[in-house]
Order: sequence, then C-alpha cells, then structure tokens
Amino acid sequence: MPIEKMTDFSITSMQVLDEHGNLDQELEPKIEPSRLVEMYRVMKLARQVDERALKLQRQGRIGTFAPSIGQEAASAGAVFAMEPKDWLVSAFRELAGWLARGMPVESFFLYYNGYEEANLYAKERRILPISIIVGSQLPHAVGLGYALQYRNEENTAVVAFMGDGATSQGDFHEALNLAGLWKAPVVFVCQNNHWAISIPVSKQSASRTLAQKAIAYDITGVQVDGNDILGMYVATRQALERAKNGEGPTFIEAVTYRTMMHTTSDDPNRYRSEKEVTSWWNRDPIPRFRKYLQGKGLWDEAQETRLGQELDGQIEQAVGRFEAFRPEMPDAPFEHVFGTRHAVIEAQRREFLRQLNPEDSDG
Amino acid sequence: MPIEKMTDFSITSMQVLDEHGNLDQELEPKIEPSRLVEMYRVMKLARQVDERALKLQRQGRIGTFAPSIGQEAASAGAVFAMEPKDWLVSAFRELAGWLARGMPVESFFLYYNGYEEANLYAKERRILPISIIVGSQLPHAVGLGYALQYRNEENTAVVAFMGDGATSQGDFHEALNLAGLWKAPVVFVCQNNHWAISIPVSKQSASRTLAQKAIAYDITGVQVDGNDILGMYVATRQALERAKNGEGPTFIEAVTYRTMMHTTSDDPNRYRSEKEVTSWWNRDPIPRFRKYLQGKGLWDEAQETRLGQELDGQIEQAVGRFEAFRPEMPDAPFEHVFGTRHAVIEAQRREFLRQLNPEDSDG
Amino acid sequence: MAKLNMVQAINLALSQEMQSDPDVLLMGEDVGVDGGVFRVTDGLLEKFGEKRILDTPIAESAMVGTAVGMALAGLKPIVEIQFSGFSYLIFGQLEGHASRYRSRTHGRYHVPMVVRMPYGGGVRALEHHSESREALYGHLPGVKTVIPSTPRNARSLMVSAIRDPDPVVFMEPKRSYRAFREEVPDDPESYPIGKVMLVKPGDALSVICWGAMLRPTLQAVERVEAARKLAIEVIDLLTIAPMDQPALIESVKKTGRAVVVQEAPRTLGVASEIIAGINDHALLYLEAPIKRVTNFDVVTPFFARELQYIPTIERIQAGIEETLDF
Amino acid sequence: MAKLNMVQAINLALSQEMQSDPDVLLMGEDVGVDGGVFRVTDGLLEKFGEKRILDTPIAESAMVGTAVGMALAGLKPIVEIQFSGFSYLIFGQLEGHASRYRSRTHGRYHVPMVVRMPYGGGVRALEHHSESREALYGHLPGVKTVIPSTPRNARSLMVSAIRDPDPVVFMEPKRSYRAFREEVPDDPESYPIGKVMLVKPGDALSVICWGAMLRPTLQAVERVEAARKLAIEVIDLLTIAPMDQPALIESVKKTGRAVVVQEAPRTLGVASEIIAGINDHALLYLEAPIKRVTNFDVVTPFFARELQYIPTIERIQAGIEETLDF
Ligand SMILES: Cc1ncc(C[n+]2csc(CCOP(=O)(O)OP(=O)(O)O)c2C)c(N)n1
Ligand SMILES: Cc1ncc(C[n+]2csc(CCOP(=O)(O)OP(=O)(O)O)c2C)c(N)n1
Ligand SMILES: [Mg+2]
Ligand SMILES: [Mg+2]
Repeated sequence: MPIEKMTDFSITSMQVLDEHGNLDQELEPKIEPSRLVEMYRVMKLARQVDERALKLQRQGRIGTFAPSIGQEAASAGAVFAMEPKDWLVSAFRELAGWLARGMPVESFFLYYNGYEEANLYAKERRILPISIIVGSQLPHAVGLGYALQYRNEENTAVVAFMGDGATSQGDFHEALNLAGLWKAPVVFVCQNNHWAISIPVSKQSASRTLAQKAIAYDITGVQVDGNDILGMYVATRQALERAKNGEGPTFIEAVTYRTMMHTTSDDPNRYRSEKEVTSWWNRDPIPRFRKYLQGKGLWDEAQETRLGQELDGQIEQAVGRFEAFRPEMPDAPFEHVFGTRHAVIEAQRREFLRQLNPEDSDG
Repeated sequence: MPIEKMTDFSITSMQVLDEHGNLDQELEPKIEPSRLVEMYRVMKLARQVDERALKLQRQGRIGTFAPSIGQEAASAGAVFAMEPKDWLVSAFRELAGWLARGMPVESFFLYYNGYEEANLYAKERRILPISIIVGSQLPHAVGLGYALQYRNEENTAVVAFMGDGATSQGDFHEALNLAGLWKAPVVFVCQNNHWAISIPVSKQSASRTLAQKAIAYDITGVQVDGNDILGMYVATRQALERAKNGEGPTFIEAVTYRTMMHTTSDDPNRYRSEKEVTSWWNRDPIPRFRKYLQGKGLWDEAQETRLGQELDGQIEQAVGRFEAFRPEMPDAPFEHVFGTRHAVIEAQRREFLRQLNPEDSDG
Repeated sequence: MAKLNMVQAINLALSQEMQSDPDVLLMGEDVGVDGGVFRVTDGLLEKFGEKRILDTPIAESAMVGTAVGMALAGLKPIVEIQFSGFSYLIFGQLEGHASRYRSRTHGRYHVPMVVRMPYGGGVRALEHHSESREALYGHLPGVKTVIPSTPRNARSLMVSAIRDPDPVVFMEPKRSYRAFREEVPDDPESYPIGKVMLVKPGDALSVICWGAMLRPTLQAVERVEAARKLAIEVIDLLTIAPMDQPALIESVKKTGRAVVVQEAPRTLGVASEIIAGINDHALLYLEAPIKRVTNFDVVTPFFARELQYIPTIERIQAGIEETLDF
Repeated sequence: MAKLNMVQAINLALSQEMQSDPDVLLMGEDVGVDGGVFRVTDGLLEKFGEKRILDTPIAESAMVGTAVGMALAGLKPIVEIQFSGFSYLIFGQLEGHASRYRSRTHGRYHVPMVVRMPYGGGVRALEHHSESREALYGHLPGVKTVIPSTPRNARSLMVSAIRDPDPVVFMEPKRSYRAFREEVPDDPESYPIGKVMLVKPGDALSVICWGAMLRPTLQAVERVEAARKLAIEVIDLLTIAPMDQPALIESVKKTGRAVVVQEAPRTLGVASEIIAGINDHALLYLEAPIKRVTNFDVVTPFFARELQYIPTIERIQAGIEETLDF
C-alpha cells in the first residue's frame, strides 16, 4: 500500500428559491400558507426594526448597534425550522431569528441602550442572548446539546449561530470537534456574510468553502443560499431531524451578505466597493420571498402596504415602551454578581449607594 | 442549482517500507549509504537514551520524563529531511528528531532534572525547545515561517511537531488556518501515537483520519506510516519542497504508537491492553529499518553489537557530564525575567540572596 | 470517620455529591478510565458511568465552554483542568461567560459550575506545573476562588462549591494531596465559601496563609512560639474571593501585627489585597508593617531551582520574627 | 511639534518606529485597509505595505502565538487586540510562552513584542468593551504592563515598548483617545518603562492614578486645592509592572497621605499593590489609611449603568477630602 486513498469527501450547495424567483419544486418544503406569511412578516419586521434603529442611533437615542439588513432569511429560515423546545444560541446578527422566536422588539432597543433588562425575556424562549466574543458561544451550544442527551429530552436540539469570522477562532474548532465526538444534537449555522468588519471571508481562511470545515470533524457540512429562506428552512429542518435522531451535528454555511455597515461605528466605504454591495441588493431575500408568496396567491400589493404600516405601528409602540423604561435598581450589578451574599460586596454596595445619594445615606 | 457538488477532497496514506520489510521501490528515496547508517544510528541512540533515562528515573537521578520509544522513525525521518537552516519546532516527544539535529544527550537529562540550562543549545540549531502546553507551539511555527518570508530567507522552512492530542486544541486550528492563509512554509508533523495519556485518538475526534483536518484549511494533508523512517523522510522532503517553493504548508499525520507509559508518572495498565501494545512492537521502526540496511549490505550483526556499545559509552559520558553539572546562579530567574533591570525586581533579588546566605548578607 | 488524604477527601466529596444530585457531572482529561492523573476521580467512572464522568479531548476552553452550556441548562458540571498551568486557556470562557451570565440576564440564567485544578509547586514537576496564580481568578468579578489546605476542609469546601449557584474555581494544592491525612466525617459536611478558618488563636501576631503554605506556616509558628513563649494566631484564608475581610480585620485589630504567607509571586498577589483591606479598616491598630513572605516576581524556574523560591519554614519564621521585633 | 490626540500620537510612534526599524511589523484585526476600528493604524498600510501591516482573521491566540514565533526569529511584532475584552484569549500564549522564553532559555531566546489594546469604560460601548483588567497582566512575571494617559506619554511609552527586548502589554485608555490634544514633539521621544511621572508636586497628599483616571483626578485635585489652599502631589503610574515603587514611597514619605484612583474593580487591583508596597516601606509615615477610589467588585454593567461605577470627579474628591480630614 505505498500510496493509498483513505477517504473521500465532497461538499454540496443547496438552493430552493433562486434570486430570480425560480423554485426547485422537489425541494420545496410543505409549509402552511399562514406560516409562510408569518415568515414573510418576520423578515419584514426585522428589516423595519433595523431601519428604525438606524434612525434612533443617529438621533442618539440608542448606542452603537449591528444591523442585519439583507441577512433576514438566514436566521429566520433556520429559526422557523425549530420547535419551541429547541434551544437557540445567538451570535449577534440574528434579529430576524430572534423575532421569529418571539423576542419583544423593545428588548432589541434596550440592549443597544445598555440595559441587561433586554435579556430578561430570553430564558423562557430557550434563547441564549447575544454573545459578542466571536465564536465563544459555540461550546455553549454543545453543552446545551449534551444536557439534552443527559436528560433524555427527546426530539430536542440546538441551533447555534455564528458569523464567518467565527470559523477562525479556536473555540469554533473545539466546539465542533466535541459536538462530533458526542454526536451532540446541534445545528451550527454560519452566516457567511462575506465580511468580518473590514476583513473579507477570503482573508479569514484559504478554504474554498466554509462548509468543508465540517470534514475535519466528520460531521455533515453543507452550503446553503442564505438569502433563500426556503433553502435555509429545508436545510435546517433536515439537520434538526438528523440531530434529533441521534445522527449528530451539522454545519450549515449560509451564504449571504452584510449589506450595511458592521455596526453603526463602522464605515464600509473604507474597505469595499458600492458595486459589490449593489450586486447583493439584487439578491435581497425579502422581495424574492414576496414573489414566491405572490406566485402562490398568498400576497398582493395591498397586503404589502398594510403590513408595512402595521409593523411600523408595532415598532412605534415598542419604541414607546423602550423610552418609557426606567430601570429600578442602580445597584443591580451588586444584586446579580452572585446568587449568594458576601460581606465585602455588600459593604461596597452600601458605599456605592451612599455615593449615589449622599444625602439619604445611613452611613 | 438546487443541490450542487462544490468541491471534492480525498486523503491518501503513504508507506515506503512496510512492517515486513517490503519496499516500494518507486517511492524509495535516494539517500547516501553513510546517511542511511546515520539515520539508523540516531534512532538507536534515541532508543538507548530513553532506556537509560528510564533507569535514571527509577533511581531518582532524573525527574518524571516522557519516553518516545517506538516513535523514533516519526521524528527522525522528518528531521533528516530538513536542512540546517530550517527551523524545528518541538512538542515533547521528538527525542530522535532532536538528536538528529545535534542536541547533546546531556541536555535531555538536564531538562528532566529541572534545569533551564538544558535549552542553551537550542537556538544555534534553530530548534524551539520543548513546548508542554499541548498545541501551543503551532502558532510559533507559523510565525517563524512568516519571518522567513518576511526576511526573504529562501529555501528555508519550518517543521513543527505535535501529538494527536494537539489536534483538539484551538491553537491547532488557528495556526493551521493562518498557515494556509499566509502560505507559510511550514510542515506540520502530527505524531498520532494513538494515545494522549489515557485518551485514545478515537476519543480526540470523530474524524476517521487526522490528516483530513487539513481540508478545513485547504492545505495538503497526508497520512504516513510513522514507523517507516523512509516514508517519513519522503513525505517531509516533499512537503518541505512545496513549502520552499511557495506552495504553502502541509499537514502530515504520522501514524505511530506510544509503546511506553505517557510519562514515568503514568500507569498505562489502567487504560489499555498488553495485547494492543504487543501488536505495535511488531511494527517497531528500528528492526524494520535494520532489515532494509541489511538488505542493502550496509549493516550486519557485528556492526549492530558495536553500535550498541558505542552508544552506551556515549550516553555514559553524557550522564557523567550531566551529573557533574553545577548550576552557577541560584538567582538566574532574576537575571532572566527581563532583559532590562528594574528596582522592585533587583530589591527582591537582594532579598532572595540574603535569605539563601544569611551570613554573607550585605543588608 | 476515616483518616483520608486530600485526594481521597475530594474524591469522597465528588462521589457523595454525585450520588445525591443527579445533575452533577464531571469532565476533564483522563478523569474517567484513568481516574485522573492524581487519581482524584478514581472509581467515579465505575460508579456513575460514562454519561456523568466524561473523558474529554485536550480542549480546555471548550471544556469550560460546554460546561457553561450544561450549567445554563440546569446541570452542575465539574470541570477538571489537569494542571492550573493550562487554565489560562479557559480565561476567555470564564471571564467572558461563566462569570457574566447571571449579571447579563439579571439572574435569569446562572452558571453553577466548579472548575477544579491542582496548582502549586514543590513536587518536582515540569514547566507549567508549579504556578500559584490564584490572584488572577480572584480579580474576576462573578467568580469565586477557593483553596483548601487540608483533607477535611478540601472535602467540605468542595461540597459547598458543588452546591454553590455560581462558578467556583477550586484550586487544589497538589503538594498537599498526599502529604498527610486527617479525620474526615463520613456524612457530607460543608464549609461556607467566603469564610476564613481560625486554625489557632493567638494575640501576639496574625499569620494569614492558604493552600500548601499552611503546613510550613504552622511549623514556623511553632518554632517561634516555642522560643518566645507567646501565642500567634493562624488564619487559613480558604476563600480567595470574595474575601472574608471582616475576619482578617478583627484578627489584626486584636494582634496589631500580621504576616501573610503566599506561594505566588509578590506583585499583585493575594497578600497585597489582604494588606490593602487591613489598611482600609485597621491601619491605626498596626504596630508594624504587615510582612509579605512570598515567592518573587520571576518566571517560575524549572524544578531544580523552584524550591528556593517558594516560602520555606525558615523564611516564614524570619518574617514572623522581624514583625514581632519591629 | 504638533497638537495631537492620543490616537494620532500612537500612530506617530508606530509609524516612526516602523520607518526606522525594518524588523517592526504590526498585525491585528482590521488594522490594515480599515486603519483599525479606532483608526490608530490609519495610513500605515499605505506606508508600509501588506507584508508589514497584516490584517488577520479573528484569532487572538494565534495572533500572539505567531507573534511569539516572529519575535523568536528576531522580528519585533506589534499585535493589536481590538478590545482588551478579547485579550483573555491570549492569556495562554502570553503566560505560557511570551513571558517565559527568555527565562526558559536563560536569555538565548527572548520575545520583543508589543501587545496593544484599547481598554476601559466610558464610551457607551457594548459588553466586553469597558473593562480595565491591567491587574491580570501586572501579575504575570516576564510581562511588562504599560498604560499611558496623555498623547505625549502614549507616544513616548510606545516608542519604549517597541524598543523593549521583552513582551509589553500596552493598554490604551480608549476614553482618552480623542478626549484632548497635547503637544507632541516631531522627533522620536521615549519615556522609560518602569518609571512613574510626577504630574504635579505637592506636600499635603499624594494621588496616584493611571490611564483614563488621570483627567478626573486632576479636576478633583484642582477643586480640593482651590477650596483648601494646599498642594497635592499627583503621580501618574504609567507602568503597572514592574512598578516604580521607590518613587511612590518617596512621595508618600513626603506627604504622609495617599489616595489611589483605579478604574478597575477593587479586589486584587493595582491599588492594592501600591498600598502593599507603601506598607512595606513607609508605613510609619502614614497619617491616614490610603484611600482606594475604585470601581466595585461587580461584573461590569452594560453601558447604561457603567458610568455610575467608574470613579468620578466627585468620588475622587470625596476620597481626597476624607483622607485629608482623617
Ligand atoms: C474574539 C473577538 N475578537 C474580536 C471581536 C471584535 N469584533 C466584533 S464583530 C467582529 C467581526 C465578526 O465577523 P463575523 O463573525 O463574520 O460576523 P459578522 O459581523 O459578519 O456578522 C469583530 C472582529 C470580537 N467581538 N470577538
Ligand atoms: C493544554 C494542555 N492540556 C493538558 C496538558 C497535560 N498533558 C500533557 S501531555 C498530554 C497528552 C498529550 O497527548 P498527545 O498530544 O497525543 O501527545 P503524546 O503525549 O501522545 O506524545 C496531556 C493531556 C498539557 N500539557 N497541555
Ligand atoms: Mg461576517
Ligand atoms: Mg498522542
């Protein structure tokens, strides 16, 4: 056996609905009409929340934030494939996915205005909130998956999001390796939006696809058109099924594009061309899916106009609630550093409160 | 394009001289007879040093150490493929490789007796000394490789060793990814000796081979019989050539076996069977290569006996030098914490020396 | 009641807590079949099976990272880091997530988790196997750092650590693993995290120490007491953070003199924090500077030189005498 | 001589040192085309090209790890960690290798390297973008930790850091990046690592601070001086470790009173080390406890509550007054 082929691998790419609205009927998922409309509604809501947030940010009413305009299908498609008892592990650009899972809109604004209270909603919905340290959330997903196995929670799995940049991190590798070993019921969804701030994906890795990174762990890897909500739905559904059947994790590379700045602190003109951005606007997931609904007779212009207004109204109310929010405890950090009380910390809490209100101090 | 194949990959395995002494003549490298004998000598030296060290350890004359008995071909084969100006980056089980590159035998003993002086020899030979933190040396190799490119040091590359356990570490992933991106002239040699202390390689990763991990970075990955010094030589030579030609890094999985305990503190009977170990003794790299030399008329019994004695003598002298070693500076740690002097540290140095010799203190 | 060494005592705590709480599980390199390189987890695989005793690949960051996920789902993972020298790889997960989930969600999520790690010098081990870097953990808000010193308190603190609702870094002085035995009650016993232990009362001076420094400290104290006929108070810190400052202050207010014995390098070590706390609340009671008997601000030497750097009985004794004579 | 802000001043240091020493190179996320998220490396790619200004993937550990390799080969890498909140990922490489190579080889190898990172709060940034954890670095032997406070000293300390033969963690107070300008000489100027700077002399009390705390400290001092007609000494620490203890001690011996202002949480912070050093060498000169004005031992809150936790002019002033009145 001087030179012998050991193993063969290949990576496939999937698309159900292409950018011109062409449908692959064999792959088309069977989804109820009302749910299809709901999927559309969530993408639109996400888009309008981002647009509103851009304005709020410019007016100084919220801080820096990360828009996900153009990526709505990638996270929404995956989340619509989930069941309520599945876990969602967040990176930070999954607005449509969170909304699909019922995040209150004001939580988004609260988060970007610097309040932990933004995250109060998350546990009930089995969501792990925004994880800023790139890639660091992936081991959590594997741990959650392990816990599901440990507790014999059947038919339950985890969907974990990340950006393309996360694939360069050590934690990505360690997490996927463990997931493979433990056959953890985890679906990793990598939103390859082509950029990590100013770094194009070609400078994250020499690998031709991100999907092929799954081979290192002998887990299923697949590339999906991330701007095709049906493709994302189908791929995630299949992966979740495998996960729930004990067939282990899947890595989905959702090919999409960050059409806006990284965050509102970023100026993408420094590093990429308008032309590139425009070419991706043509692949916008929202009009594409609208055409699909129209073709099915589920949608028309009037509904479109009405939805836009309805969502604006919903967002307006959320802004109202957000701006009416008054945090209760300035000393919340002391309350929540531990679940137990300790003398040094309580002494500091008193010191803190004294300094806040020097007059009504009790010493 | 509903479902489309994106990319294909395969992993090959190579062997030049099999465990029964059968040679693949096409792959046989052209190596001068004297150098072939030298390769044999180094493997034998490594074996005898390890055996001697086991005795010294039992007698309490050195501390815990990690033998590499049975793995001599993997590191020696790779190192014999190197040129003097190439860099060698160590893990900790490359005794034969270090000896091939001229490490004085007493350095080995000094290291395992707790003296930094063991490492004084390394820089001149472009060796990075033992790196204990599993996987942590791999980014260093990439940095050295980058430095070679930066300084236009032509025809120079880096060989970096690791164990199978290192493939689970984040640093492995980050290093190989960067090497791929930078097309760094680095040959990664993974000694898959089937065990990481008590963890079999099947519990390090679900991947069928370690070599396939290279696919994640689109770099060349190849499996080699690590007990076949000719196979290791050929694979490393080819990889070094590619590296020096600007074709980027290679990942070599050297399939071998740790026939002894992990370190002398370890008891392998707790976790593996004698039978498994015995089966690998049959693949011992040293007799296999001896047969090859004999077949070529380069070696006979008399030479074998003479070599054994000669090496024992050499080792004895090294033990003598090692045991005669008297460190000069108890305060070496103060001397070498920084290349500059600082008041707090010098004050502590005086305090340290005062406490060592309370009588001749100058206050 | 049996006489156990620290390895056995910790094993007892792990075993009993796992027995009584099915949510507790343990993971680490070589903790299963091998029973841990120090045998702390010996026999647990047989008792609790592969699902609860996980042999992991060499991936410290993901060990703690997956444990965070398990804890968020309501389990109580115990992670063994084989040696504290490899614990720097978990800093990202510890600082970034384990310590923060409670505060990030105002208590909705929390991370009950124990990270065990042998630490410290004196066992002729290789590079990275000798450090004492408890101060790094102690500085992280949201993390509790505990260091036992004897078999009995190792067991009772481990019980508390496992039951604690928050991440506890549990540093085990490996030099004391098998150095001596102590009676350890059969029934589970806990000792509160955040409290010192008064080892012996005294009025002439307070010595504060922790971990493997307790034994040489007691010997040094004995020597001084014998020679000088006075009583020295010895306090075992046990919890590095959150620190039991009130107890330390009370002691120093009584004695007016203190020595802190620390295995770690001096700068930014735990001794400094102890001194700062005393400065805050008991400066006027001090009759002498508080003496720090510590390692030095050098990279830990390989083991041939290591012992010269760790505080010895002689150095501790000299520190006590100097402080008494001040 | 130009009036520069700190971003420009550091940029000047980087640019001039790269100009004069071809072995210096710089790497990090977004440092090239984008010029760094704070624009500290703006224009360097154009000047020095892709070989010397490397945009890296998001892999902090390998950034420092490859820099170790480069340094061992004789280069002088500068690594930018985008925010100090991600620097915990480099602890393994820093503690395990960068800090040790000199000692491990008794000086045959050494690692000249600068790890730059913006740190600290007060800029309404997201989680992980506000911490001040200099104490963690300061506790690592073999690593120097430097924190500038003004454009001019940022420039001159950066020059020293780049020329230093050992790893320097260079923490840049991002709140001060664009807060004010200062005259910075055109020609390279260096300030020694390991030395404090006397900002203003005084005899009533010593205030010791660093980084972004310098400005509120000076304002608080001004208020107290105006109200009480006395002179307060202000010392800018600049180097966290190895610390310029002699200078601190000298000052406190003169004034007898001290306040330390620290942005970081209290426990095991740099203030504690300063106090411990003064305890060692100047206890008898103290007329009052040394006051720590610090953040608290809580997980850094999200930015809505953050500013309430960082020392303010008012808290510093109160700390000074309390210490004067003791
Ligand atoms: C470990 C770490 N390093 C650096 C950063 C700073 N940072 C925030 S987002 C980002 C880019 C992330 O890119 P990607 O993963 O592709 O996600 P995207 O922003 O494109 O959604 C970087 C570098 C971080 N958050 N975490
Ligand atoms: C990061 C890290 N974790 C744990 C250890 C403890 N340890 C030392 S060697 C070893 C096993 C290494 O296995 P492998 O990489 O296969 O090398 P081998 O010992 O088989 O040569 C372990 C876990 C370590 N040195 N570094
Ligand atoms: Mg991206
Ligand atoms: Mg191995």
